[in-house]
Amino acid sequence: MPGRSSFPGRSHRLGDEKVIDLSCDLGFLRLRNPVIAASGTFGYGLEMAPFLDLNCLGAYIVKGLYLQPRTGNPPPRLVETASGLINSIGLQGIGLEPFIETILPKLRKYSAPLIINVCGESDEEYGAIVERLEKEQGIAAYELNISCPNVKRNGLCPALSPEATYTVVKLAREKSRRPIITKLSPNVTDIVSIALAAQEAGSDAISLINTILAMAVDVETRSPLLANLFGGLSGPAIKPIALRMVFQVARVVKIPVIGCGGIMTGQDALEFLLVGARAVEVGTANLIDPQACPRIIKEIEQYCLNRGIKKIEDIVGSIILEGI
Amino acid sequence: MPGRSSFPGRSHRLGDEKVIDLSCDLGFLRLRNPVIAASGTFGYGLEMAPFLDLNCLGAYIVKGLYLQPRTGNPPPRLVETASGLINSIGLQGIGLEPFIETILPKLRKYSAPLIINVCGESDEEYGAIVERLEKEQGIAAYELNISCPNVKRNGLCPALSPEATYTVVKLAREKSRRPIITKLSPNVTDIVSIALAAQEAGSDAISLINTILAMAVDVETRSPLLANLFGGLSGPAIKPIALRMVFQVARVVKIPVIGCGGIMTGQDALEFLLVGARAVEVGTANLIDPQACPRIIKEIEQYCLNRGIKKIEDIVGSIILEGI
Amino acid sequence: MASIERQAKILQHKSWGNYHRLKILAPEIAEKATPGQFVMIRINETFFPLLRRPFCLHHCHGDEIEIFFKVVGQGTAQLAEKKEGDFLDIIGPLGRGFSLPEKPDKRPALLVAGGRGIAPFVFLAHELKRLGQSMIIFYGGKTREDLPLIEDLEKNGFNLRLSTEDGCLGFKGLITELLEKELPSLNPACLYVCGPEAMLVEVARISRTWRLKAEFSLEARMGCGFGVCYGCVWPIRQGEKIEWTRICLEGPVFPAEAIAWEMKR
Amino acid sequence: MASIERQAKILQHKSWGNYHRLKILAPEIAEKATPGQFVMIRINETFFPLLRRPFCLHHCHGDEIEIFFKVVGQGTAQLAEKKEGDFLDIIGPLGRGFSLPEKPDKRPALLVAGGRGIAPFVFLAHELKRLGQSMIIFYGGKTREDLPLIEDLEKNGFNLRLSTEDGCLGFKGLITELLEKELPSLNPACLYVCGPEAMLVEVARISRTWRLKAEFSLEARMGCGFGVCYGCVWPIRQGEKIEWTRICLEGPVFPAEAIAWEMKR
Ligand SMILES: Cc1cc2nc3c(=O)[nH]c(=O)nc-3n(C[C@H](O)[C@H](O)[C@H](O)COP(=O)(O)OP(=O)(O)OC[C@H]3O[C@@H](n4cnc5c(N)ncnc54)[C@H](O)[C@@H]3O)c2cc1C
Ligand SMILES: Cc1cc2nc3c(=O)[nH]c(=O)nc-3n(C[C@H](O)[C@H](O)[C@H](O)COP(=O)(O)OP(=O)(O)OC[C@H]3O[C@@H](n4cnc5c(N)ncnc54)[C@H](O)[C@@H]3O)c2cc1C
Ligand SMILES: Cc1cc2nc3c(=O)[nH]c(=O)nc-3n(C[C@H](O)[C@H](O)[C@H](O)COP(=O)(O)O)c2cc1C
Ligand SMILES: Cc1cc2nc3c(=O)[nH]c(=O)nc-3n(C[C@H](O)[C@H](O)[C@H](O)COP(=O)(O)O)c2cc1C
Ligand code: FES
Ligand code: FES
Repeated sequence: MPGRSSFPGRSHRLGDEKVIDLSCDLGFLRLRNPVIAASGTFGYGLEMAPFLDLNCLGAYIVKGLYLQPRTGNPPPRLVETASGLINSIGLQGIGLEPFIETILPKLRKYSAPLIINVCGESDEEYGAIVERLEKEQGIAAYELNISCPNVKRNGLCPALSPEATYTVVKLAREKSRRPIITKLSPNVTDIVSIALAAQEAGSDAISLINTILAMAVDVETRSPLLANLFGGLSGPAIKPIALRMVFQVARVVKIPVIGCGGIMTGQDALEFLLVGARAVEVGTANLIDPQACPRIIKEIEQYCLNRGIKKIEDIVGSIILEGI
Repeated sequence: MPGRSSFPGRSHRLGDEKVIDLSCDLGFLRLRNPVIAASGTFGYGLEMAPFLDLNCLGAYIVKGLYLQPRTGNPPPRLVETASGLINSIGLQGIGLEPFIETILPKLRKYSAPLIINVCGESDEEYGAIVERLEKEQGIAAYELNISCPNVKRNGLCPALSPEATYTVVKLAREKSRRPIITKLSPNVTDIVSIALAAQEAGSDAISLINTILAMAVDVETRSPLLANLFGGLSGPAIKPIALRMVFQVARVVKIPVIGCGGIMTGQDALEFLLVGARAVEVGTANLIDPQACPRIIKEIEQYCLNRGIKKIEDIVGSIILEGI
Repeated sequence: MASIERQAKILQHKSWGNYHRLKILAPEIAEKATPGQFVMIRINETFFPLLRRPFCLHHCHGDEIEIFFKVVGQGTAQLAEKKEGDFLDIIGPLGRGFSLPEKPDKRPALLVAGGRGIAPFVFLAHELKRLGQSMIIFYGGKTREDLPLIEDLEKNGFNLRLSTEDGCLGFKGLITELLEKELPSLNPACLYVCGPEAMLVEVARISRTWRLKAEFSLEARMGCGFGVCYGCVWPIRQGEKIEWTRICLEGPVFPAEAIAWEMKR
Repeated sequence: MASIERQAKILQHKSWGNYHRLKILAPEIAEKATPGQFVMIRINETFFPLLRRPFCLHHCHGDEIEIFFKVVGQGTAQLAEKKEGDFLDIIGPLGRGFSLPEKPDKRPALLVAGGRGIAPFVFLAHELKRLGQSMIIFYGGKTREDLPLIEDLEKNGFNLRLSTEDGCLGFKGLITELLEKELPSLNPACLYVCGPEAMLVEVARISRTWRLKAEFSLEARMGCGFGVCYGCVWPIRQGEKIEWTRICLEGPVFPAEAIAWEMKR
């Protein structure tokens, strides 16, 4: 198609006149497109630079960050399952200050919005990290990882109850002038109640889902396949569960919802947009194809082109529920 | 191997002397082997008779049964996902009396233990069904399906709270002299608390997991792929989640646990036994291969043969957790 | 009673663009099959796709069965990659097929096929021929490419009426339009119909109008194909009542008037 | 800096039982690769398996790379089915390879391979040869079948020491036993080692005892191969500290003394 830019940027020329607007409004932040690289599958961003232009992304989220350096779990940390991946990385990371000193300056060179995935061993730690980061430039938003099933708290992460979620989000909210995204865990009975608690506490957006608590066993050795016993399931296997939860949450909350879970293609991303997500996070797909995000952006664009859809925002929540 | 019976029955001759004991003790019931056909994937049993000898099974569980006939959900009722299947059958069924009149007499001809999957639109219905069935011969146990995500209760099935679980199990318990298996839903924050509630209410065993609430969307039509919007995810995709939950429950409850979720092979079944299940239920696999159950029995047997394991019960809960 | 053939060998693979025909060695299935019945084929041993796929018996002779299919998704795409000498795991024959005349009727039977709906009719046509029943095959598609079996059918001496929507071959328009146009002069014994849902709806109207006996071959997503999952239901009149009926077990062929179209979404 | 070759064509597929060697057209990777580096290969476009699989660069010349692998599971089994003319999606070269002598050492380098651990050594051996560095290849396996590359290596004039556990070829016993037996007379410049973990542990002991410089090529389950998932860690000494270190980025080759064996379970 002559005249059409192949760069997956904000808007695209169709033929001579038509233009596709892929930009997506999170209220607090306008993304050039709805594709965000998910935390923990994109390193600190820099590792991906050899493979793609970071600036083509809607945004990118770095590895979960604690105040202190963390050693993470012993290996084996990964196991493949049917259409899925279980990880128990245990949030290994360099800690806040080394991140600010050695990584952040390099990331400032990119124009794509940087989102920091904030972790905490205690409720207060979330506030402390946010407070410290407020002094730093070049951060677009925080994503509160209140839902990490890898950490050995026997599943007692804040994301499992509305009260704990409220507390943590509130603590971070009080320290932050920047937008806050709260990332929910799927390991709950009532995802909507958790989302409402985050909204109530002042979260600017909700992202979901994080991984699903899972395990795998080796019948040869009769041992667990992860040294940490449990890990988090991600990948295509969980997409139908993620999609259901995003649908449930997006119908009820007033703040924007970012969908995540098993997105491998533009079509998968569109499914999340259809059920009400304003943007999506792409996780496991980055591991398999470091150029998954730009490919997905292109595929979304192609879908719009084929159907004469001019604005990606026209897709958001446009699922047809007649007769249901 | 000469002299070895190929019939997957109670025990198997190895060479001349060794015998593998596949039988499995549920306390209230001794199964000839640990493989049970799961409810909803085996019809009323009779439909499977052309394909396999029902008597080779550890047991079989018929389709969920309500007091009244049920029309079920409109189609489409099925959608395939990555390594998974979402169904929203909606528990279509002929109802209790027609079952007793037309099906049960035919099932009495088989020696394999028959388990009735009991459903209820109200708590009391579980009791009512059990009470009526007590008058009938040829039933080995009841499995209380308190966890059906298909029925349009907005997820408010008893299986979602320990209190409701306790109530339902107790009601059924009071009406029954036969063993009761309570089948749990995975759509909860704390599966262990639900299992303990069932145990407390007098359940003789726990089975888990039922399907995981899920949805799928067609980006071509922009509509849900299931007429019922939501359905239950089953198949290999959910195995790592099921395995984790069975492990969690089996460590805590005193009553036997029956594992279920994504079992396609003998190896899958063995994984569930290793983490503490005394028996397993095979669901979706029956749809793909109506001879899945006998094949799985054989594969379990072969595993034991290869390793000189004489009793399948030696496998149960034998996962090695050293260093974890 | 269905059989499972675990190692059914592909003897021939013929293709016309998106359409494919496999000739398969499956003696147990071939022996028992009647026209309108179907088989469930395991595409491969992975979970991609997870479920078997249903296909009509396109033809049956001796130890061999044939299927005829169009590539529409991942399962059929993979099946289209299979080569002569490859093996398939097949369950069949399944379901209830078309009802055959007890003795030949002088009036012709009309076989109405839309696109890949031709699949069950080669088997049926040969069987009707064997029974001495005359017939005319109405065979329509969007364009020439959707009618790959014309030559074959002609070679076998079948009487064809063709239509394409773009008019590049035969009548220009829908096959149902051609059917309605020709009906007055044909005085048929009955209709056998297989094709997309919109076509079935239209033929249902026509058969009501003309008070013709018609049998439809239905399709639905199938979880099992042998009646245990209740995934494949259509709304079927059973006496006074309309019930969600498993088409894998009670069908896939139903009399036109049994289908409760008002319940379809 | 790694490249992604989306359509790398398989030029040759040679197999010896469970062992396979693919020659692949991948000019961008071939240009940049050094011995000990690896590639990540997408087995197919399904999710079965989901992740790519890592393989050492077995050889590199001109526009071509080679991999040498053993079938151990579903991914390698599928790779073994690939035919000449098929295409693969490959990322590489990845990681840090072996350190090469700046100028030839008179003493020989010893390349110690267990089974499929021979994989990186053909590339390395050619490179050492080019640099004028003499070497001896210690190549051991359970039995004859595990040493399929002997003829090839001999044809290329490499100096081999062979062992099999069953004694059907070469020294009877483990390759580490043969190494320790011959060490006194060899006075090597250094060891390059690749093989199963138990073998590495043993060579680590030997290299400590004899105060030899040794480099190990490590393996781990890899989620990505390019440093973003932190799935592939080994316990590596970094100064005073031991850190879980990504072997895909900082390795897969490490000096023997850097590996903190006491942390391995
Ligand atoms: C009894 C029966 C007999 C059939 N006989 C034939 C035949 O002889 N030749 C032939 O080409 N096809 C036949 N079909 C349809 C065939 O089974 C589907 O085309 C096939 O299952 C699609 O699989 P897929 O993986 O390629 O497509 P998928 O990727 O599963 O789906 C691709 C598209 O096809 C639609 N689709 C898939 N399966 C069905 C279905 N069962 N019914 C209606 N739409 C579906 C989906 O909604 C989707 O839009 C028959 C179906 C039934 C139920
Ligand atoms: C840097 C690197 C280079 C490698 N180079 C080669 C090579 O040149 N030739 C070669 O044959 N193999 C090589 N391997 C190992 C190879 O990647 C695995 O054998 C392969 O990924 C197995 O895939 P699969 O799907 O066949 O097995 P799976 O079904 O995934 O697993 C089968 C068995 O192999 C084990 N296994 C799988 N992957 C690994 C791994 N990465 N490390 C250790 N054990 C594993 C599993 O635990 C399991 O017991 C290399 C691995 C790494 C990390
Ligand atoms: C290896 C790995 C590491 C992850 N680390 C984090 C993390 O640090 N913080 C976080 O919020 N989520 C983390 N996740 C979860 C992902 O961001 C994402 O929510 C999840 O994997 C589901 O999406 P996917 O199916 O697209 O991968 C991690 C996932 C994987 C696979
Ligand atoms: C088509 C279908 C129908 C089902 N119907 C029932 C049911 O009636 N009662 C019930 O307790 N579980 C029902 N289930 C759940 C299964 O028994 C099983 O718990 C679940 O599918 C997970 O196991 P699997 O992955 O082996 O299929 C149904 C599952 C499927 C796929
Ligand atoms: S396809 Fe399972 S009942 Fe018809
Ligand atoms: S494999 Fe992902 S970081 Fe090494």
